Amino acid sequence: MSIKYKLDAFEGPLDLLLHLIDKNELDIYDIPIVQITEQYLGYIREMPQLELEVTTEFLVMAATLLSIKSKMLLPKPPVLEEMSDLPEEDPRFELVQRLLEYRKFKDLADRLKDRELARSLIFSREPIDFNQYAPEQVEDPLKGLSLADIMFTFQNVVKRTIVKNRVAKIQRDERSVKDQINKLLGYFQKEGDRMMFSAILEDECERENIVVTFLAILELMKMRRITCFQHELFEDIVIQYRGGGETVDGIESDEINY
Amino acid sequence: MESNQMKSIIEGLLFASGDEGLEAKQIAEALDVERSEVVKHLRELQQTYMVEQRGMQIVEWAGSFQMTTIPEHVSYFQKLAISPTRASLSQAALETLSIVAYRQPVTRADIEEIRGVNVDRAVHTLVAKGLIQDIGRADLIGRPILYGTTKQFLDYFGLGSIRELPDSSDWEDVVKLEQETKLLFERLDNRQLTIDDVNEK
Amino acid sequence: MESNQMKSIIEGLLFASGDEGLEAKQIAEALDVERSEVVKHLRELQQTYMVEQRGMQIVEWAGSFQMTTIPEHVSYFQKLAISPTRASLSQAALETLSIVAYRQPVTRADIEEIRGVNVDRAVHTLVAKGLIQDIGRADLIGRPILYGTTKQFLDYFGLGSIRELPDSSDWEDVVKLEQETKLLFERLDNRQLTIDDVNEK
Repeated sequence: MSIKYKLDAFEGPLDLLLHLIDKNELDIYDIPIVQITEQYLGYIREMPQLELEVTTEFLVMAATLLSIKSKMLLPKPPVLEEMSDLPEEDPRFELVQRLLEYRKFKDLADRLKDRELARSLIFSREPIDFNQYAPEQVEDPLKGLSLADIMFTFQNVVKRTIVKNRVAKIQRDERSVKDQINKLLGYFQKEGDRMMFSAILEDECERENIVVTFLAILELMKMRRITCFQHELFEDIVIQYRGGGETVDGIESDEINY
Repeated sequence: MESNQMKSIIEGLLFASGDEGLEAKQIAEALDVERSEVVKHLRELQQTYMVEQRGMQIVEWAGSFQMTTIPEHVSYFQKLAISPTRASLSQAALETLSIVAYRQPVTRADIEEIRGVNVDRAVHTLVAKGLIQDIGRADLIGRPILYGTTKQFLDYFGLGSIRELPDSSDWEDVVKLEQETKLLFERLDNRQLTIDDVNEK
Repeated sequence: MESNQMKSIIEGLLFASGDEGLEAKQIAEALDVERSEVVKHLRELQQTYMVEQRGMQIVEWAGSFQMTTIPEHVSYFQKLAISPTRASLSQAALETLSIVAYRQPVTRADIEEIRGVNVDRAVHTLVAKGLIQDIGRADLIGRPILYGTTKQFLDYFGLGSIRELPDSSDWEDVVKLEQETKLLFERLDNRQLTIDDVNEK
């Protein structure tokens, strides 16, 4: 059995840890962290290239385990009395809480699975067509709906689909925010201290450019180079230049260089 | 098999088989008993339903046995049909309708791909309500039905043609824009963190 | 109206409504009687069906009464190919769903914290299947969506109300859960009519 297959069988790092605890018949309240970390890392090391996100989730837990392990190695204060539960200072405390919580929901998920099975054995029948009994004046099935409802419903459905199919697509920036800031500062020098947002966008119909322009304005606001006003929601934004020269050099330039 | 148990199973089969009904032979095969025995039980069930004034009846029609409603209950079905608690269009139907409106002509499979769930029922409802209709066949394997909206749909919204629907491509763009903006803002967020760090020092 | 007659009509209405089911309130309106009277008759019918070993049963799911098949008969339905098949939920979906069910209202981040993995896909699947839904926004940065279970969730697992969830009786936060659920149901208004039952008790 390949390791990939093995990891696919787990719902995540917590699931893998619970599996290791069960397999080794360990006490969840007193996990031998050295042993468990070793076994856990064994799985991770042989992990083939899974999806980046999945890999990250398993690696974050590996880091957590290693950090706990190193804390466990620090000298401990003398134990005053026997304690059954882990004291909060124990480096394992938080992890154990998470494991217990996750295990609880895993059990509940099993219960739901049983119910799902039981329910799947029962079914009913298609209802009769009640419309045939509706009086002569058949109420229009579209009553109460507007075109906007149709449109928004479609929008939501499409949105769901797009989110489902979304692959992280990041286009190469055609223009950097820094360039745009400099361009805007140039405008103020030439056209005066006050400009409308819509006027700036007149030749910026590309979606990417609109967003870059907007980011540039936000950066300029943060640098206190401009102030923005808007009388009402969706009204045009008035941009007031506050002075300070035509270029942005010096300390800020690194932060806006994107 | 005990007689009572067999009657109970036959009753359940009739209930679940819906409008198509079942032939005595089919039931006999499922129960692995003689057809004559099944017929005997069916007759007894018919009798019991009548004598005990059950809410359904068992009818024999074209060789099939069916469990159906009772004509005397029609006035109550009418009340349910106009009951305000009966939503005229379910969410599933509304979503399906919107997809047909904007993407027509579409096949059932197209709709399922967008909604991610089986849409047989919703399509059936919309056809029954006269909001969408069969407008041809797709040039694909199996020649699936293509659906489009009906005149009733246009009339209700006072549209001359489907081209008068609010432009959906605008909306799809808005959705895409939202997502891209989000990505950019995520980048901006990261930048802001470093700026704050710098300022603090 | 005579009691026997009323029972017969209720039986007929349940049969006719099939898997849509009917709320006691809807039946009461159709019959023009008190809701409590309908509930009384429904309970008696449930009892009779059991005692007389009928081929169907009357269940109460998500506040609606439904006439359904009996689980013991499933093998006969399979032989006749009249039992619908449905895909079962993945482990990821079930874990996510159990967190939403017991902790609602919850954000995506809450679920991720417990499961320790990204839950985008599981949440999307559950929303698409109509088992969970957006029930508001959390008062947090970014105003994240709060999720709760739907009426369809109760139907999918054959639950009368959220209180019938497995283990919920010895659930530590059961009181809190009930209060939140009640609030949730009030917000969802018509869609979750089990609130009637809650109020009644």
